[in-house]
This record gives sequence, C-alpha cells and structure tokens, in this order.
Amino acid sequence: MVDFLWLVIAFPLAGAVVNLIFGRRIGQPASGWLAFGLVAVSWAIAVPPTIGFITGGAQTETIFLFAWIPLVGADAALLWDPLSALMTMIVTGVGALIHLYSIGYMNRDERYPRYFAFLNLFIASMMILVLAANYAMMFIGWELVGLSSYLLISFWFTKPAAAAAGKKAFIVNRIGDWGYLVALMVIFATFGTFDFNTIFSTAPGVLTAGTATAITLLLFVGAAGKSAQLPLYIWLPDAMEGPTPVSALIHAATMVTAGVFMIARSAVLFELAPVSGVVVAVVGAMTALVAALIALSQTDIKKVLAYSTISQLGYMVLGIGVGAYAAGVFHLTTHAFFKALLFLGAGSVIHAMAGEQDMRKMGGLRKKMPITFLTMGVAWLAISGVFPFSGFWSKDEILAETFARGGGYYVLWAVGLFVALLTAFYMTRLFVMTFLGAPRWDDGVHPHESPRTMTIPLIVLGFFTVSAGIVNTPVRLAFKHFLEPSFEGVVHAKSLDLGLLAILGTIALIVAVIGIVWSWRKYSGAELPAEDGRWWERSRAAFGVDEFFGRSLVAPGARASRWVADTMDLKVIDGAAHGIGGGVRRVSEGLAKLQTGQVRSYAGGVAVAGTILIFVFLYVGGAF
Amino acid sequence: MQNMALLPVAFEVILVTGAMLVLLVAVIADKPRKMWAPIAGVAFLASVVAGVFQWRAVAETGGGLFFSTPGLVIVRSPMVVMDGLSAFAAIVLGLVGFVAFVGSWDLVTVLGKRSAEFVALSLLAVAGLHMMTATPNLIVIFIGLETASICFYVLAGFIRGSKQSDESALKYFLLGSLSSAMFLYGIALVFGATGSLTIYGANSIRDFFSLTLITEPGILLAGLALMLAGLFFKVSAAPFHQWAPDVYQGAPSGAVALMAAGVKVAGFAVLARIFVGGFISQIDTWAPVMAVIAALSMVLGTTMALVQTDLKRLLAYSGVAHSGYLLATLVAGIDGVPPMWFYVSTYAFMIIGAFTVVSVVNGPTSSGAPIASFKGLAKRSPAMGWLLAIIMFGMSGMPFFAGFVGKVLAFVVAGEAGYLWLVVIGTLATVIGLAFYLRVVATIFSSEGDEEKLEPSRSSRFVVAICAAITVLFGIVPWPLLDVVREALPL
Amino acid sequence: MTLTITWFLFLAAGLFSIGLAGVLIRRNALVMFMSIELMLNAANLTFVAVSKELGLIEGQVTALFVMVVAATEVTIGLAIIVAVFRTRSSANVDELAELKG
Amino acid sequence: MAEMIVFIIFAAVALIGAISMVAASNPVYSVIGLLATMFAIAVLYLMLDAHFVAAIQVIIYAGAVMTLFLFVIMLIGVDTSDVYGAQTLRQRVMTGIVALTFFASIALAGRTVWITGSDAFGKPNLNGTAEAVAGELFGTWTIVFLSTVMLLTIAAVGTIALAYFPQDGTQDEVPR
Repeated sequence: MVDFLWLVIAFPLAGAVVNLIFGRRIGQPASGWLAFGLVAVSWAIAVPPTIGFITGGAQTETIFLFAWIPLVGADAALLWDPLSALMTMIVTGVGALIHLYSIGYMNRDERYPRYFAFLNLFIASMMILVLAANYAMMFIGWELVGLSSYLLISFWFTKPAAAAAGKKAFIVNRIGDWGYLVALMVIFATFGTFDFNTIFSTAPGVLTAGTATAITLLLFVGAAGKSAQLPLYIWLPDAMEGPTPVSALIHAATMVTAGVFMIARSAVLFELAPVSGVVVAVVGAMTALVAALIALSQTDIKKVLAYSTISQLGYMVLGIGVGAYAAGVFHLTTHAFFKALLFLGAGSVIHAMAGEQDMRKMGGLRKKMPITFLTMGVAWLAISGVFPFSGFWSKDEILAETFARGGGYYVLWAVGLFVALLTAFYMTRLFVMTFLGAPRWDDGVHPHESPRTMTIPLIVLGFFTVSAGIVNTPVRLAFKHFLEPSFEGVVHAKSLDLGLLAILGTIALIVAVIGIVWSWRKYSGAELPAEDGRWWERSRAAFGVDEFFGRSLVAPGARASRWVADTMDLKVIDGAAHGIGGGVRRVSEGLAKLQTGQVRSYAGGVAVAGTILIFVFLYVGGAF
Repeated sequence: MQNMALLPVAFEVILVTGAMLVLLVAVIADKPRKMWAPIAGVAFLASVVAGVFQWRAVAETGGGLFFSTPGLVIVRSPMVVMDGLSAFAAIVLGLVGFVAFVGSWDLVTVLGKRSAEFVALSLLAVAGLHMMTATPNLIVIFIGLETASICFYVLAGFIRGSKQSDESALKYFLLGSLSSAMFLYGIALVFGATGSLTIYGANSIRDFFSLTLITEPGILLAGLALMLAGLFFKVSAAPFHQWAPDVYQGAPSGAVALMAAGVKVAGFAVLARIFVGGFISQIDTWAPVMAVIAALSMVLGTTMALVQTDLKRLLAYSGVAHSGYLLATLVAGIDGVPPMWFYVSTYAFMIIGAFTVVSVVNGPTSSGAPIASFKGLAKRSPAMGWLLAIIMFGMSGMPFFAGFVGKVLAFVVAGEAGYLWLVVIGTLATVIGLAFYLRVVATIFSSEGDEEKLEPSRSSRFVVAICAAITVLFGIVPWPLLDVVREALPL
Repeated sequence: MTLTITWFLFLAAGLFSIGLAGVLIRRNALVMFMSIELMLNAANLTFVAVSKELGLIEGQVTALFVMVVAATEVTIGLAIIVAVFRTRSSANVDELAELKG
Repeated sequence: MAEMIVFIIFAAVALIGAISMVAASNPVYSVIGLLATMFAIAVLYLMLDAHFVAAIQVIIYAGAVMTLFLFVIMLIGVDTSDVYGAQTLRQRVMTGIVALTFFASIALAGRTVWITGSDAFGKPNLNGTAEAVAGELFGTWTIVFLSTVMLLTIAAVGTIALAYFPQDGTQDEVPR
C-alpha cells in the first residue's frame, strides 16, 4: 500500500495543473469540487498505511521514486514513518475540509478556479515537504510551500494591503530560507549527503558539538521563518489579508507548523546540540509571551487569531526545545484542529457580517448563527485549556515537560503558565465580543448562518477539537508511543509521576478559569469597556516589535526591508530606483555610476583589471 | 579511418558551405529569402548531426584524435582535436545556432535583402565559436575567437541609422578588440615562457610542464593572467563585464540571443580546454583567482541587476552573475567540467528564449526593452508570458527548473574543491537574485499595461516553447544530460 | 652590451603599454583603433622574437595569421566607424553614451 | 655592437612613432606616427631573420591598412577636436599610471628570464624566408590557413552590411 503513496503528492498536483489550465472551462462550483475530491482521495490513500502504524503492524519505510541528483544523495524518495503519517493526515484531512469550506466561501469569486489551483498546489507542496526523505527534497517542498502561500496571501492582489502582505511574507521567509540553505551546505559538507537515514544514523559519531550547534541553529532560523517565531513572526499577522480559509489552512493548521515539523524531523541533530535546545526553548517561550500580549488588545477578529497562532506556535517550539518532541507535535495536532476551527468560524462570522472584521461591531451573534456559535465555543474552551478539551491535554503536557527539566526551566514554565492565563483572557474576550452581549452591527448588516458546505467542516473539526485530547492523556500515552519510531535515539525527558502531573494540570486549569472569568466579567456587560491607557495602546501597536524588527533585522536598515519589498512592487518598476532603499541601493547606484556608458572608462576598467590580474597571478604563483 | 577524414572539421565545413550558399543564392535567385531559411536551417541541423557523429567517433576510439590536415592524424603540432569536449560543444553550439537562428527569423524578414548578410554571418559566427573549442592550438583559438567576435560586432550594429545599434557596435568593437589584443599578448607571453603554442602533441605545453621544472615562471603567469583577462571579457565576468549591458541593450533584439548564448558556451568550453586541459598543473595559481572573479561576478551581477529598468540590461547583468556560477564550477578542475557543461548548455537555451520574447514584445529591431513594456504580457500573449515566466524561474534557480540543478552541481563541486566561502556567497547571491527575476515574473502577470494582443510569429513561438521545455525538462529529469556531460571532458 | 632577445621583448612590452595608453586617452575612435593595431603589432613582435630565440618557425607563421585577423578587424572596424559617423557626424567616442546604467 | 646600434635606432623610431601616434592631436599625424612604427618593426623583423614576415608587414600594414585608415580619415573629415586640452589632467595622469603599471607588471614578470622554452629541441638556425614559412604554412598549418576564408568572407560581408547604403533606400528598414 505504501507503494502508492506518491499519489498523495500527485493528485493535488494534478488538480492544480488541471484547474490552472482548464479551470475556466470546468466552471464555478465544479472546479472546487474537483480540487476537494482530489485532496480527499489523497487523504483516503494515506489512511490505510497510517492505520498500520496505529495497530503497530507497519514499519518505517523509505520509498524510492526516481533518481534526481544522485551525486549529492538527493533522490526523489519518500520517508514514511509515524511523524510523516501524522502530518499527512493533518494536512490532507484538514486540507480537504478547508477545500470543502472554500467551495462555499469563495462562491462567486472571479478567479475561483485559480484559487483552488493554488490551494491544491499548496497541498502538494506541503506533502513534498512532509514526505521528503532528504533535506534537498524537503527544501523543494519548503520553497514551493512558500511560493503557494505567497500566491494565496496576495490572492486578492488588487487590494494593496494583500499585495504588500504577500511581499512581506515572502521577504521574511527568505531570511529563514537563507538559514536553511546555509544549514544544508554545512550538512552536506559534514555528511556528504542529504539523505535523512544516513545523516541521522551517522550523526552521533560524526558530528561535533560545535557543528551540531551551527547546523541546528541555522535550521532553527529556517524554522523561525516558516513557523513565525520571534523575531521573524512579523509576516504572519499581515498574512491575514488573504482569504479566510487560507488563513485557516496555511497560517494556522499546516504551513506554519512546517518549521516545528522540520525541527522534530531533525530531532537527532538537536539532541546533539544542547545549546540550540536552550535557544529554541527560550525563543519559543518569548514568542508565546509577546504574541499573547499583543493578542490581548486587537480588535480585528482575524488579527487576534493570528497572534494567538503565533503564541501557540511558541508553545510548540518551547516543547520541542525542551526535548519533548512528542508533546510539541501533539500540540501541533490539536492546534491544527481547534485553530482551523476558529479561523473557519471567524470566516463564517465575517461572511455573515458582509466582510466586517472589527469585533467592536459584532456581538449578539449567538442567536443568528447557532452552529458557528457552538463549534467556536468548543474551540474557545479548547484553546483556553479547559478540561477535558484537546487543548488542555497538549498544552499541559508541554508545560509539565518544561517543569520537569528543572533549574532555569522553571522560569520558562512560569512564562508558559502566564501565557495560558493570557490566552484564556483574550480568547474569552474574542468569544464574548463576537457572540454574546448586545448587537453592535452596522446598519444594513443582516447576519445569517452560513451554507452547509461551510458548516459541515465546522462540525467535523469541532468533533476532533473535543476528542483529540483523549489519545494522549498522562494516563494513556498512546500518541507518544505512536510517534516513538520517529524519535528513536532521542532522549526523552524523564517521565513525571501522576501526582505531580495532576497538581500541574490543576494549576493550569485554575489559571485558565481565572482568565476566562476575569475576561467574561469585563466584556459581557452591555457596554464594551474602554481599553485605553499606555498598556493597551502599546499592545494594540504590537509593542512596535513589528516596526522595530522591520528596522533592525530584515537588513541593516528599514529601507532595506522595504527595498526588497518594493523590488517586487509593480508600481515601482517604472521608476525602479525609487523603490530601492538602504545600503544596497546606494551600492547599486554607486556601481551604476561606474557604468558611465563611456567606452574609455570601460576600456580603463578592462586595463586596470587586467593589470591587477597580472600582479595577482605573479603573487599567487610566487614569482615575486 | 578513411571515412572519418573530414569528420573533425565537418562542423565548420558544413556551416561555411551554408554561408556561401546563402550568399550565392542572394546574388542569383529572384526571391531569395525563401531559400535562406531551409539552407541555414539544414546547415545548422547538419552541423548538429556532424557533432553527434563526432561524439560517437570519440566514444568508439575511447579518447581524442588529433588532426592537422584532413585525413592525416598528426601527433606533432595538431591543429584540430576531436574529443568529448569539442564533440559536445559541436552538438550544443549547433543547436544553439539553430534555435537562435529560428528565433531571429522575425529580424530576417524585417531586414529585407540585406538579411542575406545576417544569415551568413550567423552561420560563420557559430563556425568560429566551434573552431575555438575544437583545437589545442592557442593561435587557432584566437582565430576562432576573432571570427566569432567580428561577426558579432557586425550583428550588433546591423540596424543602420539606429544610434543605439551603432553605439553598441562601436563599443563592442573597440572593447572587444582591446580584450582580443590582451588575449593575444597573453598567448605570446605563454609562447615565450613555454616555447609552445599547442596544448597537446609533441613539444606541447603539457610536455613542457611534465619535463621542465620552472622556478621563475613570471612570464608564464603574466601570460596566463592576460589570457584569462581576454576570456573573462568574452564571457562577461566581472570586472570585465561593463560592455555587456550596453551592447545587449543597443544591439537589435533579434540578434542578441546568438551573441549572448554562443559566446558563453564557447567561452567556457575554451576556458575548460585551456585551463583545465592545458594548465591543470598550475591550478593552484589560477583557481583561487578564478574563484575571486566568480564571487565578484555573482555579487556584482546580482546587485546591478536589481536596479535595472530594461530587461535586456537585466539579462546582461544576470548573465554576469551566471558567469560567476559557471566559473565556480571550473575552480574544481576536471571535476568541474561536467557541471559546467550542464549549466552552460541549459543556460544558453534559457537566454535564447528570454531574448526571443524580448524580440517579440519590443520588435526584432528594437534597441532596449523597458521592463514596463512587459506589463500584463500574460494577458497580451499567454504563451509568451508563461514561457518567459518559466525561463525566469529557470534562471533564478528555482527547484524543478534546470537552473536549480546547475547551481546545486556548481556549488557541490566548488564546495568539494574547498571553496566553501564561494558557495556561501553563491547561495546568498542566488537568494537575492530571486528578487529581480520574480520582479519580471510579477510584471508579466500584472493586470495593468497594454491590452493590445500580441501575435508572436510561429518561429518565435516555437523557439520560446523549445527553450522553456528544455528549462523544465532538465530541471525534472537532469540525469540523461548528466550522464552525457560526464564524458564531455577535455583530453 | 650584447643584443639579446630580451631587448626585443621589452620593446614589445613598451609598445603594448603605449597602445594601451592610447586606447584609454584618445577620444577619436580611429586613433583608439590605431592604438589597438599597435598592440597587435607588439604581440607580433613578441612572437617573432621568441621564434628566433627558440628556433621555432611557428612564431612567424603566427605573426602572419595575426595580420590576417588584424586586416579583417580593420575593415570591419572602419566600416563601423563610418556607420557611426553617418548617424552622428562624429567619431568622438565620448559622445557615445546613450546606453549606460 | 653594430646590431645594438641598429636596434637602438629602430627601437627609438618605433617608440617615438607610437608615442606621437597617441599624442598627436591631428589623426593624420597619428597615422604617420603609426606608419613609422610599422616600418621600424619591419626592420626589427629583419634583424630577427623573419624576412617574409617583414615583407608582409610592410605590404599589409604599411601599404594596405594604414592607407585604409588614411582614407577613412579623409572620408569622415579630419576631426581636430580631440586636442590635448580635451582630456582632463586627471585622465592623462590616470592613463599614464595605468600604462606604466602595466609595463611594470610585464617587466617584473620578465625581470629574470623571459624564455624558459624548450631547449631540449636545440636551437636550429632559423631563417624565415618565404620558402621556409610557406613550408610550414602549407604543411602543418594548412587547415588553419583554409579557415581564414571565414575571416575574409566576414570582412567582405560585414562591410557591405554595415556601410553599403543603396541609393534608392528600398532595402533599408525603419528602425523602431
């Protein structure tokens, strides 16, 4: 059955091609159904081999497809193990639901087939990334994912904000990709191959701590770009300019987890680099904290969810940083369900409110949209960490494993706990402002429940949101065992006894409840409380982090970041120089001045360079 | 052996015959233009066939053959050599010539009667380019180089009465002659230092290095430096690149493709022949210099391409960067030759395709191609827009396109040769380079711009489709070509 | 002081350098071009001198081929210069700077 | 010693001719300077026993090429705008530095030994008569000699393409 696994990639890819070329002829709903069908079939193909892992009957396998660049050990081959099986299930499963949802949501969009082509392309790229058996192929998936995400974010490219957001995502990811690329170079220089099996089996013998640290930190730069970690997260909130199902699929459930997945895949290397582990954990915790603080004050419903995604990604990275890979991946799984649900619910609300995204103009939607209200209610409780919803179990496990490391990790645990409080607070704020209280709608808005193609995915996801936690309770660690073959040779954090776990769990639950109650009391009144004062304002402005890192990180100087953005900007092409900022612009312009158009100066260049060449040769050749 | 008498020079003979026929027909026939296309097309394709036969002959004899006079295998001072490098160069150059010629057919139709000269010069230029690669004799290399270069000077200035075209021709001519003179002086110095003009054979440069221990190789080094300077100029590696953007921009769009692609292929084949084949014992001297030039080309080409507003200039600067990647392969010595071949032969078709699109959009006689004129190309002519986008992706080194495989191979061999810093710079340049390639792609798909439909001619559609197909094909299934280029080594 | 071949070679190097200077400093395309011819002559002198020293006639044959190349270059070069003169009424290369950047 | 004197005289002529070519403001004088250099080089060829090459040097360069130059100068008019003052001092100094540095680099390279060539083959007495050159030219170098057909064709074809303006103007395209 594993032999047909390549179809999981091929089907969505074929769908993308067909929709791209014949989409217009296929017509409006049909092209959407086609795309959905292909992804659903992909999912169905992957189900039986996955069940093999659950029952314990299957083995980790490498499926060789064809030679690509044999010289560097980069073949088209698939690695099928529990980790990739899980990711395949999430990507194709959630992906299929979101396709279904989009059929209704994108209804009457002018470029309907194009949208589904991109969506299919994204699924195919993601599957290449997930199933890759070597770093080179993974990189290809990585790049394709970036490309399709860029296409989808700026899908409504006539909206300037969408075009700009696409650009920003592209640029920031480019920084991450650079880290990844250099990591690939170092890996190849060290191991002479890109193949996972070879690398992971030989790594403990070959790798020195220094090289391992270098590789893993560079990989983490890549992961931070894709998984929106501090400071590279700044693209994600802007990416909400894309259609809402895209936000749900890409920027909540799947693509942003690619970084987490990549670190989990490279767990063997991270185990050899304890320093990197600390860095990863600290960055994760800080990301969770900063993003949660920003999420507190946002009024745009999608922005709240975006920052909450970043915050939850921070949790995952924290988990992986402390060596709790299974816990990190577990949170990834549950988060995929409830965050996709939240986004789709938000999309349903926005759909109902005729495009209104400001929560201050919502309220009282409970009666009008009962299904959306119920399903989102479930997701709200899950993300807030309320027992026994899925979010409680996965978040708790990460916190517990962090606690178990002891020492300085107590601080990280405390941070995580505080973030849990904040999460409960801002999610309750979102929920209450949207669904409860008195309606604050604009005139002429008539909310209504969404069509069935949109509500069915909500219900399905709602079911998993409630139940997914059961697979990995401290009492019964089925999920962890399931993943064990993927983390062979990785030292697990020492297991905690149930009593301590119960205490930690109770603390987390109490904190969550405090957050919920506090927030409920604050926002459920007839009037919205005024959110002013320095803290709120700073938070609303994202603490200027975006601006700060935009200025200091993308390149030395904010103009450089804008420069890359603007080189992509069509408006600037006419006067190209206008868009190019920062040092590079000056360098390029200085160089362009050398390009005077004067023959004699060119001849001078040739003569001088030739003379220098002679001297260099004489020097290098030892004739001095 | 008897039937192989003319084989080593068959490529040149076929093309020169074709050129003569074209000129003859131009004088004699009534409506000659109809006959040039078949003559030149057949000549190019026949030259490719000759290349294939050469390839097979080399494979059969299991090595190279030297020739001085047809039919006579002469070991002392051979003038013609037939080996994997020259045979593969014949195949690639023949195809490049054919594709570029078909792509320039729009220009030929516009030129009127005078186009006979254009066709003949195209044929002779390709013959000269191959002559460079199929000889171990430095002077014959020089003659071949000049044959091709002089043709290109004329082609650059072919549009009479156009100031840009004239300017481009004069710049190319003055600077090209200067660099040729430097190249020639380099040969003279090498001749002085080693007493030999030929790489193989008796009393050859290779013999000299194996028999003589030179303690004070000052003149030899100076000669090498000047030869390198001349060749760097021809392949437009920084800092010898300044002519390229001006010349490409000014020259008629229909004629640039051959200039850009042919010179790169032949130039790098010659670099491999001379430096990897002849001066391999001096590799410790020239490889570091080449690496520095490679890095300089990548960085300069990329940064300059970022600010261009003209697609032809942009392509010229990106060509500088590509020269950098190509030079990065050669620093690895003989291991670098197969990657070099893979890279340059795929790149040649990408650049032909790109310039053919330019010729379609801005007209075959145009000088300059503002990027703004490509706005909404995908709407005006979906075929051209998409294919140009594919070619841009190919050049930028996106995975699944030929440029990616070429770059990976280049970085691998350079890394294995110990130039890790070069690899880091190269990847950085590649990543930055994406920006300007994607800018072009974004322009193609922008919604603004002319609404007027473009009706590309059948010939240009064919050429661009072929080039894009090669870009994709060798990006996805590179190994057949990789297997072939493994044999395309200098002796 | 006896006349060794080195004298000739230094003379050739000197002539080449003067030619280089001419290319760099003159604005008249014709004179630039003459300077390039001078450089080719200097290379030729080197070939002939070396051929004398080593007793290899290749050097002299080479000189002949270089002359053929140079002659071709001259015809084409002068044709280009004439063509430029027709459109611009000047052979001053400093006025040729439309293409730049 | 006599050889030395001859060499010095003609080397001086060559150098002076070359310098005057570069320095003369009037291109006609430049041609004359170059002509002197060409003749001097021909004499040096004779000293190097390259009789045939010397003859060709006089015929082709002095006879044909320089006449062609002169002809074109007359055709396009003597342009005397290119006088000394036209170049800035900076340009002149820079040019001088570049040329001197280039010379210095070659001199540095060859300061000890120019010719390390193959003494193994001895030093046969070389006599570059027409016969000797022809023997080589039509022996080993036949194929190269034949290949010059390309160059000559290009010369003819290229000149027509660039500079032949038909009277009726029908063949000329309108540049876009």
